[in-house]
Amino acid sequence: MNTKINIAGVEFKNPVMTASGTFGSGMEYSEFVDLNRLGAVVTKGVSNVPWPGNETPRVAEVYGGMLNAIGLQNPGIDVMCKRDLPFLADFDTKVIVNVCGKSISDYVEVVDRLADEKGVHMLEINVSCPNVKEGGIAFGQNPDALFEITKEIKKHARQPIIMKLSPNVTSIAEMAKAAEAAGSDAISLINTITGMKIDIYRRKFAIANKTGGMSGPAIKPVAVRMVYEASHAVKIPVIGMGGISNAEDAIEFIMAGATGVAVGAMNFHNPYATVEVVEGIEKFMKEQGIEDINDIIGCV
Amino acid sequence: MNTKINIAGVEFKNPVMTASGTFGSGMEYSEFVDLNRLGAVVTKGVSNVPWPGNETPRVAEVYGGMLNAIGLQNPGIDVMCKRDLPFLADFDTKVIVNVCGKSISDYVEVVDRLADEKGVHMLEINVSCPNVKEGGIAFGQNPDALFEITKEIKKHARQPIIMKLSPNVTSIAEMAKAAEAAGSDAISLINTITGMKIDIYRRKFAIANKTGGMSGPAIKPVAVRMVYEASHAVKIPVIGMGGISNAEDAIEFIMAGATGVAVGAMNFHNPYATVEVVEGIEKFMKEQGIEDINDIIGCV
Amino acid sequence: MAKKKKICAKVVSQRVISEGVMDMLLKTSLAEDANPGQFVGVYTKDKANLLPRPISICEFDKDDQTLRLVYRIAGKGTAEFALYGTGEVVDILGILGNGFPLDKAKDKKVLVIGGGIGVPPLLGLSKELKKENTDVTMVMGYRNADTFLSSEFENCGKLLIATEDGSVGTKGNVIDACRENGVKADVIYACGPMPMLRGVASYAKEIGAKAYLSLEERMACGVGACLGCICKTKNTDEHSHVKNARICTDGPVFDADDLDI
Amino acid sequence: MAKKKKICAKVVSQRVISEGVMDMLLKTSLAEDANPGQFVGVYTKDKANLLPRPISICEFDKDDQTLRLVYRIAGKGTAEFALYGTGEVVDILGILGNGFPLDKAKDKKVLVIGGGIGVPPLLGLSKELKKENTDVTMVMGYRNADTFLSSEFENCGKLLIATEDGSVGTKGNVIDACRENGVKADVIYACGPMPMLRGVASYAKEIGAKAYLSLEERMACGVGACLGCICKTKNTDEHSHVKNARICTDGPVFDADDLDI
Ligand SMILES: Cc1cc2nc3c(=O)[nH]c(=O)nc-3n(C[C@H](O)[C@H](O)[C@H](O)COP(=O)(O)OP(=O)(O)OC[C@H]3O[C@@H](n4cnc5c(N)ncnc54)[C@H](O)[C@@H]3O)c2cc1C
Ligand SMILES: Cc1cc2nc3c(=O)[nH]c(=O)nc-3n(C[C@H](O)[C@H](O)[C@H](O)COP(=O)(O)OP(=O)(O)OC[C@H]3O[C@@H](n4cnc5c(N)ncnc54)[C@H](O)[C@@H]3O)c2cc1C
Ligand SMILES: Cc1cc2nc3c(=O)[nH]c(=O)nc-3n(C[C@H](O)[C@H](O)[C@H](O)COP(=O)(O)O)c2cc1C
Ligand SMILES: Cc1cc2nc3c(=O)[nH]c(=O)nc-3n(C[C@H](O)[C@H](O)[C@H](O)COP(=O)(O)O)c2cc1C
Ligand code: FES
Ligand code: FES
Repeated sequence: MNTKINIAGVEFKNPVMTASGTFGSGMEYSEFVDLNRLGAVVTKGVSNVPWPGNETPRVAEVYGGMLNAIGLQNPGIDVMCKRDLPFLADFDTKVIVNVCGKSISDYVEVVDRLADEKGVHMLEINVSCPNVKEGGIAFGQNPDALFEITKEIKKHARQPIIMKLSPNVTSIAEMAKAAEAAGSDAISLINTITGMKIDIYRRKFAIANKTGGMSGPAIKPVAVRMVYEASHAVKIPVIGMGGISNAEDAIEFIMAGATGVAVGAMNFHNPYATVEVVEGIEKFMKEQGIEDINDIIGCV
Repeated sequence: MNTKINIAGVEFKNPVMTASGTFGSGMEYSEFVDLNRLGAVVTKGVSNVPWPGNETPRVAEVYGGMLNAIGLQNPGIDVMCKRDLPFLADFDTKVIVNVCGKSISDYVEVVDRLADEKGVHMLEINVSCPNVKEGGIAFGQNPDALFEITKEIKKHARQPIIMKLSPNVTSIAEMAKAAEAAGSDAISLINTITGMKIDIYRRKFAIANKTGGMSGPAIKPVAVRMVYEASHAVKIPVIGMGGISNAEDAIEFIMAGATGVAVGAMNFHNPYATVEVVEGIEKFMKEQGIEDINDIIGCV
Repeated sequence: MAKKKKICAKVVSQRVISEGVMDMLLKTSLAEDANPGQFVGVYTKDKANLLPRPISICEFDKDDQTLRLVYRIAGKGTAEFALYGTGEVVDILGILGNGFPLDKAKDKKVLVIGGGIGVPPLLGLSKELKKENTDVTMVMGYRNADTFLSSEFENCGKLLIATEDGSVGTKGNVIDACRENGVKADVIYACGPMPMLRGVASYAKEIGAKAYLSLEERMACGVGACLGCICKTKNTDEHSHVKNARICTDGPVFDADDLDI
Repeated sequence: MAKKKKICAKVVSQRVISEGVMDMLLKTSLAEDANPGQFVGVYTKDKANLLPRPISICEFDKDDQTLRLVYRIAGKGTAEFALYGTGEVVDILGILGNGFPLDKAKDKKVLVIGGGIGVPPLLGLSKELKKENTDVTMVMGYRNADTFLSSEFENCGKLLIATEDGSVGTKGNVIDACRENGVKADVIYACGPMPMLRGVASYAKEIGAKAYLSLEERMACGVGACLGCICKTKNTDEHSHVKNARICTDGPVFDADDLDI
C-alpha cells in the first residue's frame, strides 16, 4: 500500500500536513503527536521582521468553527531560522515554511533568507490572510496582483513554492490559473473565509479586528467545492484544507482533486487529529482495497 | 414598544420574513405557524414559465447546514397568481414575490405580470441562485451586469424592488453599490454559498448537480459580515439572512445593519422558527429596554 | 387530515432485530394520526445535523399512543438513534406523507411486496389489511437468512420470502419469488429500492394489477416546502405543474401509473 | 513538566454553590500533574462548539485523582456542563498553564486576592500555602452576601471580604478592603477581572510587594500554538519577540512587573 505523494518533486510520506498557523512550529503539538508520522509540518506565517499582530480578542467560536484575527503575529524570519527550523530538522517529516509580507519585497526578503536552509522543503506563500490591513489578501483577491507576486517570488525561491489562495473571491479557478501561469509549483486552499460575530448583549464585535477568518468543519463544503474547481482549472498539484477533522474529510478533499491535505482548526478540538487522519487514511485504503493513494486523487 | 420597520415605503409589522424557497408559498408552514405573526412571507422564486428544476438528489446535509440544488423548480407566474397569491391575501402580512429568470426579458415578463397584483408588496429579484446554469448568478457576480438588470427591472416594476445578492463574490460592497446606483429600493443577502459534498464510499457527488448552495447556521458568520459590509456601503435598507435559527441570531443581523431579517433553512429544523424569532425579538427588547427596533439597526 | 407537528416523543423500548437493524417503540400523541405507509422525521441531538431523518411508521397503536419504527443504521443520525435507551426523549416531525390507499384493497386480492429496509412499513399495512379480512399475499426480500420481521408477517396471511443468497425461500429477488409461485393480485402495495419498484411496476402490468409504490428520496423539509424530494411523474401534476411530485407530501406512495421511473 | 493530554474524565459529583455557580468534582489522572493556578480545557458534547472552555483548577487531590472545578454559567458551554450528573464523562485537555510560583512565598508574608469568578483557583493556592505554614491573608471580592467558597478560605488563614453592595465585609472592592485593613505583604497572588488586577498591581507597588497576576483571555488551542490568547508585556519575550506573551502557556500567571496592562 502506498501513501506517498509527490508535489513538485518533493516526496511526502503521506498527504497529511498541518495547516499554517494552527500548529505553531510543531513544538506545541509534539507533546500530543509524533511529528515523524506526518507528511509535512507547515509552520505559522513568518515575515521579514517580527510582527505584533492584532489586538485581543483575537479568536471567537462560531457554529461548527471559529473566527480568528491573529494578524500574523510572528517573531520574524531570524528567530524561525534559529529556533524553529533546527527543532524541526530532528524529525523525519517535510517542512513547509509559510511566508507572509506587506509588500512584494517583504516576501522576497524572507524567500531569499530561506534559500540556503536545507531543512526547508517548500515555501507556502500566504497571499490570503484576511486579517491584516495591507498586503496579504490584496494579492490574493486580484488575479493580476497574484500573477505579479508569484512571478517575482519564483525568481528568488530555491524551494518549490505553493501559492495559498483565498476563498474570498468570485472565481477561484481564475486565481488558480493566475498562480499557475506565473509559475507556482503548487497551490493550497482554502485560507479562512471572512466572517463576523457580534455579542448582542454588549453590542460589540466578538473579535477586536471586527472581522475574522472563519475555519473549522462549517467551511468544509465551500473548501471542497473550491478544491474541486481549482484542481480542474490547473495542472499543478493542489493541497486542500478547510474543516478537516478526520480521515473521511481528508479523503473527500483528495477525491475532489487534492494531492495533499492539511488539518487546521480541528487540532484545537482534537490535538491528535493529524495522526488520526494519517491512520484513518491507511485504514480506509485497506478496507476499500486501494493500493495507491494517488489512484483516488480527483476520482469523483 | 415598536417592532415596525419600513422598507422603501412598505411597512412591516416586524422585521421577520421567510427566506425565499424555504417556506413554499406559506401554505405548507401555515400548519405550524400563524402567518399573521410574520413581517412578510417571501415566496419561492417564480419565473415566466414553469421550470422543472434539477435532477435529484437535490439536497444534502452538511455540518451545521445543508446544500441544495433545487434549480428553481416552480410552476410559473400564472399558477402563482391563481393559487398562491389568493391564499396569501387572506393573511395580515406583507407578501414579497421572489423572481427568477434566465434572461433580462424573462425577469421583466414576471415583473410586468405582477404589476397589477395588489397583494404583492415588494419584489425580490433573485440574481444569485448558484444552481442554475444560465442567468441567475451570472447577473449576481458581476457589478455591471447587476447594474444593467436592476436598471431594466426598475423601469417595469410597480412595486419597490429588492435585489438579492450572492455571497460568491470578491466584494459584496461593490455589488451592493451597483444595485443601489441602478435604483434598487433595497437589497437582501445572502443567498447560498456554493459548496460541494462527496460520498467517499460511493465516489459520487452528494448532489446530482455536483455543487449546491450552502445554508444554515454554518454560514451565519459570513452572512453577518456581508450584511455589515453591504449596509455600510449603501444607504438603501438591507434585509439580512443566512443561518438564522433564533432571535439572538436575528438581532445579530439587525445590529450588523439589517432592517429586515429572514429565516431560511432553519425552518426545516424547527418549523416554528419564524414565530419564535418574532417572539424572541420582543422579549429581548423588553429585557434590554429597547423601545424601538429601529434604534438598534446597525448599532454595533 | 390532522395538523403536522414537531413534538417530543419518548422511547418506550428499543432492541436490535437484525444485524444493524433497530426496532424502536416511541410514545407520542402523533400515533393518533398515523396510517400505514406514512412516516415521521426524526431529529438528532447532535447539533451538527439539522435535518430530520425520514423513517417510516412500521406499526402504530392509537390507543397506546405508540409508533414503532424499524430502521437500519445507515449513517450518523441512525447511529445516534440506535444508542437511545428507554426513557430517552426525541424530537419528531409528523405525521408526514400520504400513506397507502387502503380503500383500493376493498374486496380485492392484495399483494404486498417489500425489499430490504422497505420491509418495515408493510408490516403495519399487512396487519391493517388482515383486520379487514383482506385476501393478502406478502412477498418479502432479504439479503440472507436474517429475515427480520418475517415471523410477524406470517401472522397476517400467506408469506413468501426471497433471499439473495437463497438461504431462505426463493433464491433471487421478490419478483423471482412472485413468478416462482405464480402470485396473482388485483392490487399491489410495495416498498423497497428503486430497481425493485420498477420490477414491481412491470410485474403489475403483466398480471393486470394496480400497483402503489412507496418511494424514497433525500429530504430537507419533509412538509412539501423545499422541493428537495421530487420524483418524476407522467402527467403535469396539480402542485408543481412540471411533472415533479413531492415524495414527502404527494407521496411517498404513488400510483405506479402516474410515475415516470 | 508532565505531557499534556486530551483525556476522558468522569464527574464524581456536582452541585450549585451560589446563584449560577457550579462546583464540579472530576476523576482524572491529570490531577497528578496539577498545581494551583493551572487550568484545564473542558470540551462540550454539543458539536456546534468545538473549542475547549478554559476552567481553572480550584483544587486537586493527587491521591484521589480528582480535580475540583468551580465555574460560573456564562454561556452555552458552561450551561451544558452544569447539567452533568455523577458518572457523566467529559473530555478535558490539560494540565494547561504555568500556575502560581509557590516558591516565591517561602518565608514571606503573602496576600492572596480574588474577585468574582477569579476566586476559585485561589482556594487551592491558599490551602497549599497553609500546608507550608505560610503567613497568608486572603481578600476576596464578591457582588453581595453570596460569598461562595468563603467558609473554606477561612480555614486557610485570615480572610477579608469585600462586597459591592456592602452586605458583608468592606463595601467596595478588594483594594478598598486591603486599605481599610492596612494589609501589608511581601508577595501577592491575584486572580480576577482586569480592572481588579490593575488595582492589585498598583497596590503592590504602594506597599512594596511582588505581585503575581492570573490573566484571562479568549483561547482557541490552549497549548500555545494559535497565538490567540496573548497579553502585552513590557519587554520582548523569549517566545514571541514582540512583547506578546501567551496566557495559555507563558501564563496564566505573570509577574506584574513584566506586564503592560
Ligand atoms: C419516506 C422515507 C421513509 C424511510 N423509511 C425508513 C425506514 O423505515 N427505515 C429505515 O431504515 N430507513 C428509512 N428511510 C431511509 C432513512 O431516511 C435513511 O436511512 C436515514 O435518513 C439515514 O440517516 P443517517 O443520519 O443515518 O445517515 P447520513 O448519511 O448521516 O444522513 C445524512 C443525510 O442524508 C439523509 N439520508 C441518508 N440516507 C437517506 C436515504 N436512504 N433516504 C433519504 N434520506 C437519506 C439523511 O436524512 C440526512 O439528512 C426512509 C427514507 C424515506 C425518504
Ligand atoms: C485561564 C482561564 C481560566 C478560567 N477559569 C475559570 C474558572 O475557574 N471558572 C469560571 O467560571 N470561568 C473561568 N474562566 C472563564 C471561562 O473560560 C468562560 O466563562 C467559559 O469559557 C465560557 O464558556 P461558555 O461556553 O459558557 O460561554 P460562551 O460565550 O458560549 O463561549 C463561547 C466561546 O468563548 C469563550 N469564552 C467565553 N467567555 C470567556 C472568558 N471569560 N474567558 C475566556 N474565554 C471565554 C469560550 O471558551 C468559548 O470558546 C477562565 C478563563 C481562562 C482564560
Ligand atoms: C488561528 C489560525 C491561524 C492561522 N494562521 C495562518 C497563517 O499564519 N498563515 C496561513 O497561510 N494561514 C493561516 N491560517 C489558515 C489555516 O492555515 C487554514 O487555511 C484555514 O484555517 C482553513 O483550514 P481549517 O478549517 O482546517 O482550519 C490560520 C488559521 C487559524 C485558525
Ligand atoms: C431549499 C432552498 C431553496 C431556496 N430557494 C431560493 C429561491 O427560490 N430564491 C432565492 O432567492 N433564494 C432561495 N434560497 C436561498 C434562501 O432564501 C436564503 O438566501 C439562504 O438559504 C440563506 O439563508 P438560510 O441560511 O437561513 O437558509 C433557497 C434556499 C434553500 C435552502
Ligand atoms: S422534503 Fe421538502 S418538499 Fe419534500
Ligand atoms: S490559546 Fe492558542 S496560544 Fe493560547
